[in-house]
Amino acid sequence: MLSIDKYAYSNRWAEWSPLTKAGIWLGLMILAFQPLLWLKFSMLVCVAIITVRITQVSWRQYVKWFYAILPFLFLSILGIVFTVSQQKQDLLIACHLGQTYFGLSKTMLPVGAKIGIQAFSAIIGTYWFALSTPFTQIISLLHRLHLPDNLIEITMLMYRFIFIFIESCEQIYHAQKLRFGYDTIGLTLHSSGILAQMLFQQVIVNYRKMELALAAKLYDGEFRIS
Amino acid sequence: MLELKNLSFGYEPQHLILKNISLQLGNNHQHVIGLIGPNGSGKSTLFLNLVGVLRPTSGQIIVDGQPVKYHKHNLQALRQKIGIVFQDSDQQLFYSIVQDDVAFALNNLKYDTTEIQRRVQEVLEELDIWPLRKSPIQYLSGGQKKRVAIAGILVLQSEWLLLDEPTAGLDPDGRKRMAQLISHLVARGQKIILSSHDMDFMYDVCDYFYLLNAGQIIAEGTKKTVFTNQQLLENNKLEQPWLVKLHQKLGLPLYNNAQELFDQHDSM
Amino acid sequence: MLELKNLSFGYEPQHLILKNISLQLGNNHQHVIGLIGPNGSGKSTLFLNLVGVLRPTSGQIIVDGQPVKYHKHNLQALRQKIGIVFQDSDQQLFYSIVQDDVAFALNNLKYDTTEIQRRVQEVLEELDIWPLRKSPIQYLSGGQKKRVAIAGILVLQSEWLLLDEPTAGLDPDGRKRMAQLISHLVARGQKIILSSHDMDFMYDVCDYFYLLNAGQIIAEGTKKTVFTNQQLLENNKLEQPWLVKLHQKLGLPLYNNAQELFDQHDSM
Amino acid sequence: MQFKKILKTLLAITGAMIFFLLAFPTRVQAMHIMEGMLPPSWCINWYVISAPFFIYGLYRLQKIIQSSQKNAKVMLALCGAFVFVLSSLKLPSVTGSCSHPTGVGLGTVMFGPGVMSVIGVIVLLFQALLLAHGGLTTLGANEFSMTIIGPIVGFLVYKLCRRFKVNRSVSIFLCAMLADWSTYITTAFQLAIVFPDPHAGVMAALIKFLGIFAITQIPLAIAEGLLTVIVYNLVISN
Repeated sequence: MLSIDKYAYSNRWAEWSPLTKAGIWLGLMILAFQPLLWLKFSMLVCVAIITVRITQVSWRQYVKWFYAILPFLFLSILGIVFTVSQQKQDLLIACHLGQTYFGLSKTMLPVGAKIGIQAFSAIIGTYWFALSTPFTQIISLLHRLHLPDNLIEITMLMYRFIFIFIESCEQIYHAQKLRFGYDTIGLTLHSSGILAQMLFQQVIVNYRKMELALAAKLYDGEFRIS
Repeated sequence: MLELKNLSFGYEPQHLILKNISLQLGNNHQHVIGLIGPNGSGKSTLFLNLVGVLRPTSGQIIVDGQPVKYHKHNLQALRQKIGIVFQDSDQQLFYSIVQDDVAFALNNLKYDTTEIQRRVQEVLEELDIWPLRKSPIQYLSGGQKKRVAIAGILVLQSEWLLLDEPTAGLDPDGRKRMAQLISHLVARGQKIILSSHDMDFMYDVCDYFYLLNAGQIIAEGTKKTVFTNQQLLENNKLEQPWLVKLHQKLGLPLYNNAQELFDQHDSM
Repeated sequence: MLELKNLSFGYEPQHLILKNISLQLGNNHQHVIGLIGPNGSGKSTLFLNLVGVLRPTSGQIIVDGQPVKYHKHNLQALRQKIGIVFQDSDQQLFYSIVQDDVAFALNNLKYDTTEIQRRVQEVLEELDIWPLRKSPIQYLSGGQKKRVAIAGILVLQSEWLLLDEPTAGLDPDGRKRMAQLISHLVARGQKIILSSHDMDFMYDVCDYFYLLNAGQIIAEGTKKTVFTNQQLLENNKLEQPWLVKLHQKLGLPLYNNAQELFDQHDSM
Repeated sequence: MQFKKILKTLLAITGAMIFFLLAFPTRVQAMHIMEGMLPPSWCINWYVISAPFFIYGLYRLQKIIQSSQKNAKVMLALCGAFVFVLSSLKLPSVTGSCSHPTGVGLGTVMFGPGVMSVIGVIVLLFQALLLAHGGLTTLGANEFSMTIIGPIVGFLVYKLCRRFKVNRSVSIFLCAMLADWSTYITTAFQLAIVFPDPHAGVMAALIKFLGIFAITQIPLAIAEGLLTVIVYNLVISN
């Protein structure tokens, strides 16, 4: 499920210093936000190619990661360019309702396009960062940013525990599905409720077992992070 | 009959977990089919492909001559034909009371109440857990939970039953009772596919074997063919059951199970 | 030396899980002590009492002549003397990278960095997982996680090591490697207490046994005394290891482990 | 029994909404503002606006860790991991495609809004880096909508409902649903301020974005509300 995490550990730049990578990410963001369209565009293409090369992810899988966010991007841009006007000449593809016209705003279309390209290049930059930086390096980055220890410790533990929960989540989900628990919308809601409740029980079960392990490892209230 | 034709599967196409697997399950002489292989060899992935949770990257699964289709309706039919019980009972028991949980699948299929009650009673009696029907699941032992999980699938009366590591976490008594349960189910016509790391258990219980390693079927055959090949087992990080070791190293006859060996000796 | 004197334990005083247990662990001839008993007999509860996580309802635990006290300071000392590895690896690994997790206990004791590094390297090499030191834990196999969990306790260099079901979920190869690891640790002086449902494994590995059922010590003794008593084992829902069965039913000599039997035969 | 009636009505409404949505070919998702959508100045603004709440959350966290036993960190991290997994759960076919509950409602009921603002930020960080949802530059904006406004609204609604002696299940339903929904209303606001309509200004833009986000999220918010009630009742009954 968390395939990005796997690539982050196995890519060719995994060993690079996290500070360097954070610096490059910042640079990429600046490139994405600067005004020159051609520069955004060439950065987008270069970084995408680099990402695929260093992670050796298939292009198909790489494109798949965009599926989830494309509708949102599309809707947002639609929200930017769609408008109402009294004058037909302001609009592209205008249709009228009484005296007002609906359609795509001529002045906003370039803005929408610019935002689209900008968002795309920024996303590609962040994907590069996510795909090339193991999460343990992110933790050490947070440490260097001098964020509070409690926050970093909880982040680190959460990262470890997520994998435990995802595994049981998948197992429960499969078992429910194979017993027809997701066949209708009503059943889906009901089964999801049971799934969430069972996961919540695991919070308690895991906690009890971890308490014992912490005692055995002489835990004194602090998870040291180097 | 279940048939896999050149089945390959991988979450990403360049990393296949199952590689070009072809096999036929359910020929006449096969009642309990054993799937053996070291950790990470792809046994569970193969099971998930068989019940349609995972969709093969290439190749086909053919059930009774019909290729499996991945539409909702076809999958429903497939899952009534092939039931699966996973290793961890705790992740497949959804209600707090035994009989509610066993009825889950039938309720979802909208069977009528009397039929559900009838089937639940039948299965609970068959699995010897009728007295537990109103017990809270959290207080059951590992072996009892396992039985409830199996009951939850058996109510579907599916032709095939897949059991993933049925003896994991059981004590010697639970293990013995599991072997008895499997023979009982087979005797009344249930077809079973098993996977387990417990070679002695597998040797006792199964009558046909597939050896899986690194996503490929390395060998198949009766218990005698597969388990007498020591080199094969060692290469695949498996062990010989002790009955086979006795046969090969001490020159005893090859018995089908421990009972046979000791009966033989008692009668002498 | 560990001694339990009339130890009883129950979460509620009227429902005792351990009942008046007295035993001495660590006499000269005992290196690997096996604790056997059916599910729910109290093995894990006994372990938790031994490491001071649970406090006896009555009775005492005596370590090297000193009764255990339940102050923070004394408990810390106790847990440096007796390390415990639980059955589920996932719930005892807190860091994402192997070497960080193994160093955890030493960090808690505020050892200095070079000493920590030295000990971590030593233990990882001993357990044969040095190449994994920088691997993320979530992608390790069950057997590898188990080793990391053991390493996390071994760094404490405690005199005693308690292992709860060390072979649970391992494949035959993992099981074999676990047996080798235990003999290796014993050879270098580690005292170990084991609990497991795998009678063949226990018979192979342990040299002294306690049989626990319903919270009481039913029997104790060397492998020969405990395991040749078939009636005793059956009454307590346990099974005889196959080496013992061969001895009793087929009249073979009683070998200490499978290797011995087959070596004997090869040399004949 | 009255509650069951309400539940049935709600299910009917959900059904109607789903039908309505299926008529449109949009995929509805739990939506965060994506990387690159907001200009740098607004990214910083939202970080600054969210900061006091985050710091207050840290202060609450500190209190909890100090006051209860030393294992509180592990408990908080377990709960956080639970919220993350819940928020990455796909609820297939609730809206004809996939949706993700935010888990905010449940988190709020569990910890109160203070701690939720910290846990929420970590969840957002994980979503950005492990799931490729949301973004790092927009983390401040998403934090504001998802882990500040959402929980505060949810918390107030819950308190208000309890004050007026509303049935507990209904209170939880409203809490979770409105926590979810207000998150997306806030998102609409955040986009409207940055991208005003060329002809009618910010207000018109707000109406547009509300139309897009707030309305499409209604069924998801209702589903999340129902889910939270189911979970809550299951937890209570055990």
